[in-house]
Amino acid sequence: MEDLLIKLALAGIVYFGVLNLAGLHTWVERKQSALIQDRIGANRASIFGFTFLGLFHSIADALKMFTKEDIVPTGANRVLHTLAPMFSVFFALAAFAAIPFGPALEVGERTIELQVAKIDVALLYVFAMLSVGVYGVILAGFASSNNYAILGGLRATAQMISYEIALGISVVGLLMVYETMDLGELVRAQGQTIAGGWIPFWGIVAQPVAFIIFVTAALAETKRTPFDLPEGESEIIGYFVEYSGMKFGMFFLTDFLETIMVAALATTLFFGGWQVPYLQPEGFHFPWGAELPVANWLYVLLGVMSFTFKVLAFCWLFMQVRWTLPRFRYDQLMKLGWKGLFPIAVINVVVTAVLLLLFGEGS
Amino acid sequence: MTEKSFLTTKLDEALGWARKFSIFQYPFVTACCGMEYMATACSHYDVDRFGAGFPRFSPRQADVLFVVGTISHKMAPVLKRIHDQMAEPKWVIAFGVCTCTGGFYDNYATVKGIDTILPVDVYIPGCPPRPEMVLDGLMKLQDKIATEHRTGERPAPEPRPDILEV
Amino acid sequence: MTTSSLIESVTTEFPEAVTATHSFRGDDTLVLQHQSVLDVARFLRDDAALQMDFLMDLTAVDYSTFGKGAAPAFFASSGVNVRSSSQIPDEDPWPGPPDEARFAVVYHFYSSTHRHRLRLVAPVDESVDDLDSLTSLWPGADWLEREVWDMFGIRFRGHPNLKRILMYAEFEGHPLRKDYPVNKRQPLIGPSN
Amino acid sequence: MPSLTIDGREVSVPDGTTVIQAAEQLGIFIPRYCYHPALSVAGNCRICLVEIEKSPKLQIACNTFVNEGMVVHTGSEEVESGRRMVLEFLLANHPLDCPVCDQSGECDLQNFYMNFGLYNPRFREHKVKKQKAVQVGPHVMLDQERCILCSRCVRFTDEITETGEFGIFNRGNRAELGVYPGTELDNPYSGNVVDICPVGALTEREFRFQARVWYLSSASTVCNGCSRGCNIDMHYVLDRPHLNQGKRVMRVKPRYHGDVNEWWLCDEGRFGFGWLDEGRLEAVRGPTEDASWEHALNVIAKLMQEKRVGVIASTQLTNEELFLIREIFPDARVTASVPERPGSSDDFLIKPDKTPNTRGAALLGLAGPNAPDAEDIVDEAIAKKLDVLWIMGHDLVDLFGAEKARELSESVELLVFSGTNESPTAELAHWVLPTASYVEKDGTFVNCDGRVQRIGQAFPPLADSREDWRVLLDLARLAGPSLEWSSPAEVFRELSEAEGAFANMSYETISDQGALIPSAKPTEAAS
Amino acid sequence: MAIKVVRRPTLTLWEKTYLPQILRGLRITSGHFFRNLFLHTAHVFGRFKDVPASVTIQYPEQQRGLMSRFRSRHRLMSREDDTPRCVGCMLCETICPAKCITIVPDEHPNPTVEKYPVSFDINLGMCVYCGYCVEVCPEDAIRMDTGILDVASYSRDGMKLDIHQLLDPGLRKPIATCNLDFPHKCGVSGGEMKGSWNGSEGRS
Amino acid sequence: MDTTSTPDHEHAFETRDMLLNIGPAHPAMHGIIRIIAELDGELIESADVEIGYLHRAFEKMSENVDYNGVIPYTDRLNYVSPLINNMGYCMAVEKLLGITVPERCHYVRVILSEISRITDHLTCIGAVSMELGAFTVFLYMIKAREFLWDLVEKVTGARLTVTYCRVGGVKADLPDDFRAPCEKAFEETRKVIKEADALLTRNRIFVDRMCGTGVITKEEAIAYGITGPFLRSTGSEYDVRKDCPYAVYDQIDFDVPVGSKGDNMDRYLVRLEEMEQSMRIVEIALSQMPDGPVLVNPETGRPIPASEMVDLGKLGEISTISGGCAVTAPSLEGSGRGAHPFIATDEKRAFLPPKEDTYGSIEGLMRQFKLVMHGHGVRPPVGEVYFPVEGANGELGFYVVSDGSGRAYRVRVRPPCFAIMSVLSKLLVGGSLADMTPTFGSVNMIGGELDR
Repeated sequence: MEDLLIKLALAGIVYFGVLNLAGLHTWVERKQSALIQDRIGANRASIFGFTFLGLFHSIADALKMFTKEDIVPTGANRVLHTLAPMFSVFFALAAFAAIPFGPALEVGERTIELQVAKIDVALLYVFAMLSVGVYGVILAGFASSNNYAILGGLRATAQMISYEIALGISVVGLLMVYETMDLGELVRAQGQTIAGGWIPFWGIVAQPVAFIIFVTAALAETKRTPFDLPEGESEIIGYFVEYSGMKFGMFFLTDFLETIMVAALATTLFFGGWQVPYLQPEGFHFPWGAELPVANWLYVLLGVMSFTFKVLAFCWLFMQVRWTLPRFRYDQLMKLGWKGLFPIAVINVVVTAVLLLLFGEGS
Repeated sequence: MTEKSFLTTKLDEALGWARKFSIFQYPFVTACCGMEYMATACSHYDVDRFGAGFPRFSPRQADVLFVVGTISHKMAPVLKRIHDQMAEPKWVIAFGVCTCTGGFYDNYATVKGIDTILPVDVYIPGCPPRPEMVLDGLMKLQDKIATEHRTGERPAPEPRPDILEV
Repeated sequence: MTTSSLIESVTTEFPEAVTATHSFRGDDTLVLQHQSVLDVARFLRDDAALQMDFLMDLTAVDYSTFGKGAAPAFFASSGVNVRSSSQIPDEDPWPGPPDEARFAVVYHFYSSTHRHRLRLVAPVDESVDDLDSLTSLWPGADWLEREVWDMFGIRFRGHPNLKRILMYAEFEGHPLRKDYPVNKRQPLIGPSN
Repeated sequence: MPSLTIDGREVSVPDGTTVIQAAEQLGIFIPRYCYHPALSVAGNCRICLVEIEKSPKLQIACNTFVNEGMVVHTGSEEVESGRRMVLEFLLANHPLDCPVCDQSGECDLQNFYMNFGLYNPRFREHKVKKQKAVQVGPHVMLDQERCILCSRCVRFTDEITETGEFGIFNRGNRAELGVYPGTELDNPYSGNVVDICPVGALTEREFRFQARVWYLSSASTVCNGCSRGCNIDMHYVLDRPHLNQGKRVMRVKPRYHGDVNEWWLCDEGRFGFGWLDEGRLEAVRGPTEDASWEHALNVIAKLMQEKRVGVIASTQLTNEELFLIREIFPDARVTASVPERPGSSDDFLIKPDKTPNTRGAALLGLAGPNAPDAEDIVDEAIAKKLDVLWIMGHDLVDLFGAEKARELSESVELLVFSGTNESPTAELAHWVLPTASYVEKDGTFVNCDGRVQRIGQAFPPLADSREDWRVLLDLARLAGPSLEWSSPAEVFRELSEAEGAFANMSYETISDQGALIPSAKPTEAAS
Repeated sequence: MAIKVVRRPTLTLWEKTYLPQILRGLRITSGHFFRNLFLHTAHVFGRFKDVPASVTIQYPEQQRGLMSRFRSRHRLMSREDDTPRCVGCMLCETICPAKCITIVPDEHPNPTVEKYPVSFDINLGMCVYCGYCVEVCPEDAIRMDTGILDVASYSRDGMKLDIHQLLDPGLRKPIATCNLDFPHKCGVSGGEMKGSWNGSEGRS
Repeated sequence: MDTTSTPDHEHAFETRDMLLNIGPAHPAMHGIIRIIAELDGELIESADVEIGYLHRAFEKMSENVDYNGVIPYTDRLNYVSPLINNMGYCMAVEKLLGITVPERCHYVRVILSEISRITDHLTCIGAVSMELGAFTVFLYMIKAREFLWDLVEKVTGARLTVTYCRVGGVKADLPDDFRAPCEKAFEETRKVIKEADALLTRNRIFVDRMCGTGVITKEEAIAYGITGPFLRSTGSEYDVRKDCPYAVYDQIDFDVPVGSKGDNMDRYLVRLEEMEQSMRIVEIALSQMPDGPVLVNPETGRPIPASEMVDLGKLGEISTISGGCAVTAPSLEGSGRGAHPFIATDEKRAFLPPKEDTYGSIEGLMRQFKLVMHGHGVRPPVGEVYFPVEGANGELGFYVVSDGSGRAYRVRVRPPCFAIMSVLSKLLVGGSLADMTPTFGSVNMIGGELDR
């Protein structure tokens, strides 16, 4: 019973955080693009005279979309049309369950893992959720009975499937290095340091090439610029062309959720998750020998903050990329996926394997 | 005023507030006015400040139809169809004199003001209107949206020419 | 190539096709019988001395009300002729519109090698159906001829796709004809798809 | 017959011709202010300077008689500079009035200035102030500042109307035009001084500030005010309804016709066009609310075939329409002979017969001794010998008294009134058909001299009114074997074949000069 | 003749990996980002106020200066006694390509003025701001220098300006009674005359 | 958004080409053309281009207004570079009239039309990059355009629809303080161009999308009558400014950038370079143009408020005001008597008098009226002329026929993008759907000019 309550509480915290983050994300995106483009960005919505740098615009957006007329076009498959956005959001949210966002918290006797669902093969679970998410897009494209939507759906399908492979292979090396598929373990494993304690042994250090592949493929997974072909506005408007109101809002939300998801994954896999450099459960162990003991609650707090910060930083980076680059063309995208990322990822795995064989602990 | 109606009124007002500051526009750009539309949307005037920064190129997702530029007889059916495709609640802004009244293109090819085929909420005259005029029109639209929710009804339709059959 | 020789070389080649020439304000112009437009155009393009590789423009003029514009009321009573703004004469005055034909199809050619321009004028009537299309020589003539058809109702023989281009298919009449009132609107058509 | 050369072209003219007239024969226009072909030569404006070879100085063309072998240049540099000087003087004291002057747009000062004016003025002195906006008569306003003292108007009142109201007073730059004290420019031809004034000194009271002249469109037609049939230009504006309270016709100007009215027009004809836009019938009225042309014509056509019909046509109708009436109502009692009280007349232009086409009606047998009298027809109708009576434009109340008119409307089965304007008779009629006025339709009139003249359509009929000929043709189509005609021109062709008087005439041969009916003896010479 | 053949970029192998350009692009955009972020923050604390953080003009709180030649909404000039300078010469109505000006002139009792506009309406819904009316006015009666830019309206009629509004650019709404002491017939000013006349309005 | 042909579920297993109806309201179509494309997957198998959605009857309207009345309509032909249209039309009518304008006027026209050309290319490249997803570049470009528009506004009194040239001159002289803001605006523009260059030119995503797409050969381009940057990208060097120089282009030293392959990349690069050349032209023109009026000039006289001048003129007190210079409405700055000889032709029957003359002399007043009244105005002799200028998209020709009345009998525009558009369907076929955007973008279709 208590376990269930704790789980519920954890789930509450995670989803509250994630959804808010997604909401905030729309604001951040607007403001960030505004800063990049020498603009001001939304700043006029006010409640009782307060504008909070335009934060309320996101609330207005959400409120409005909830009350917007919902149109199902004639000729569309009503059930699938309604199901598609829910699919998208559901699986995007489900994936968050496996992400550990902080070190284990010790409350009295209990040790609470800061992770909604502790799954042994969490990585597989997350990837599975991400892959299933594509069905939302496909269904949306198919159910809309609109040529543009179909094109968008087709592009999304091909793109996601192609990049999933690179994505999957890119983390194989990581698994080989850390020898676990449990994300919690993976993060903990990244707590080690190398080079005499100077460098934390994060995924980025262990697998730099994999990181680049992962980020690229993950960006493609999330359909963000420069990989926003399924919704390439100036070409085909997007798979959600026939969606209005909150259904469209859900796709909108999914977009941001997936971005956060990918940021969280990248953090977890390559940037040590909630790890803070030189911070061990007992306290800081600086490479120059200094030590600073830290209480467990502070350790957990620092961990959660570190995780959040890293996720936000990735989100920022993704958006910065979005506002910098032009879009790929379909065949270039495929070429990049199959002829670029995929072989490199494979080679990376092989090289990792060889290196591990030569220098690994097991050898 | 009963408790309930007070609540619904408040809710309605909140909704009005939300709609006022979340304007997804469908820019139906055809002509010269598009240049000033760009200027309005870009850094110097930044229409995003008003919450109208997202141009949605699907009418389903748009709240406000910006009709920017001359509408010809050849184009009119397309415009009408897009207006029909938009989801409620929706508003229409006539941007530039060609859309307001037909402007000085009084000839066989042009429609004499889009209000002959659609209901128009705000007219922004000018050829093309300066971005300031556009922002002013946008604020007038925001006022209208808020008023609509405060008073509970859309302001009475403004007098306009008979709608032509399309 | 100088003006006179440019005109001359065409006139000597097609003595019976060319009905008049002038170069008002320096624009070399040949008035042709419309049957020979294709031949002359081919000659212009292929002749080594001319090499008119550009068909810059192709349009038409409806001369049916030329010089017949209603005199404003005040001239009728004052009886005073007002001089044109400019009396600056040209060595080669404009001979006036083609006499009988209602329309004149006007071609502008340019040679990028020799940098000279030439205008061909082919007077035609509504009923003419043996004015050859230039699409076989310049693919760019396709749209231009379609536009002339759309605006004036002049047909081009051998055009692959002579249909309206600027107006919609349901439009009746040809708006640039002088007898089409400028603001005569036709009923709006419904969505076509 | 001396022959001379003007601008390199040779011409032979009778003795006593002036250079300006000779040039006119060649189509060479020499500028003039004071010269007017109908008036004596004054030679005081000096704008008509021409260069005559072997003559030391420039000469005025209006007062130089031609000599054998004269060589005249009208456009040389010297001539232009001479004219430039003249203009400079004329403009020295001219007020800056173009914005408020009705003449701008048809002002010869502007026209000649633009052709060879001094663009950069040298004269920079104060201008002499004189009286502005003086009302010199019921129809004419005078602005003394704008006057260039050409004395055309003075000569007009002296020589044409011989009333002599105008005079030039004072001397030098104080000289000014005015009417003699105690007199008023109120002769029946006073409007003509406005026409002949080359600048904006004399303007029409009625037209004043109603519209700028460059908005006006012009249509040539024939005055319907009396049987003289003066040629006129109807000036109208259609596209600016905010002007002149929405009236279309702005003013009437005489059109030169050497044999009818020359350059002149009486005030009655000039200012009597108000009815064209005021008090017009605009819609068909009938016993039911939703009366329409179709309905009305059907009713009339039906009764026409079955019942005894009387038609009181009007001499305001064109020959074509009268002819159609005759053809369509072969068995009916038809007349255009309506006793009208004769109006004023004089020996210049004004005729006592105030309708334009009495002569035409007579030629077609609808008026004159052979035609029945309108009063008889009315009496027959009251006596129930007629079931249907169609009144075309006449006001029976005015002609026969209200009592009789009322009696008539009660006794006939169907009383149709067709006409342009509201009248007491229209109130009594069962069906009221709005018809077009004479400027809204095409056709011909025959004036008192037997001259067939075309009126020509200036603009389309007002509101729902229709041209009479169209109504008659529609009716014919409904009532019986269809007439194949569809326009006045076709009707006239038929008419010319049917009626000997009009033989060999067509709209082309009539053109703008009219055509004399061969049989018509010139009853009196046109003045 | 000077011909300059443009140099097409040939990408190096390193550039073909996308990365350098992505980094370079990120440098530029991040440059803008951080610069503006810094300046915005600094502005909050009142520093570097003279360096703008964005090019945005925050209309309506901030007004961008109009160039002196800029053609904005019209106004009618008035004489010392508040009557319009316009004498109804109708040159502006004549030259107006959009036909948005309608003037009804009438006789003025003062013979030195002679003529004045009974009504002077500008339909902003038609006006194309070409400035021809100002250029041709021989009386300096009409100008386009009010700087008024809030001309948007909820109706077609709202875009029509009558003589009162034109004389007093501050006046936004038509006033009910006439308080000008020149012989001004309030009855016919405004949009009354327009379109009421049969037959003139072409049906579209 | 407008779509056709719903997929037919019953025959879902047959392979069919998808008919995609792109436009007329489609974000990449700039609103006003429609491409009916047959798709095989992502490849375009056939494309049918339909235009005419912005047909506004320019040519018909031109026959119904007087010669100067056409100028506002020309503004709206190529609404991205209106000053070039103004210039082309006015020079065509001047040719018909047989008049010339002062040299300074030519320089002013050249300066402004080159500024217009820059704004046009900025918009074009901006739009292309936006459609390729590089939204930021677009915003930077429009930002730079805004600085240039400030210049335009400073000179002409309007940002976009300038109505600046007149038959026989220009509306107003350059303001005295033009040079400094011009330099400032160019500095900003160069900065933006540099940034855009850095963001795009060597970016492989961009290069891959631009290179080898929308290829056209020189011969083909010429056969289609294509001119301007589009033709120059194929290696042809035809530029009206060089080959048939007008105004003062023959006195200005500038380069004509040409490409080699005739693909989208070349067009992009040519436009980029042309902006630089245009700035160079403006700078040269500014330095070598003849001086304008001296402000403190005894000729121009003491300033008198315009209204006072009118009132005194009306009272006939000419001696009080003659020789004064009118303080006119601000929108008329730079067109006074002092500036007039520099910006307007000598021919008095073609150009409005300076305001001082209108207010202060009956001669000027009459000239003003004569030029405005219907049926008077500018009245060229009967005849026909064709006059080409180098528009932003290519040869912009005006063919004007006059019947000697106050209105043109026929005005024909040779719209440069008409020719380019006629080849578009050819360029699209065989490419992928995504290539449509850069190809179409590099055409720089301007609806007002295409459909007129």
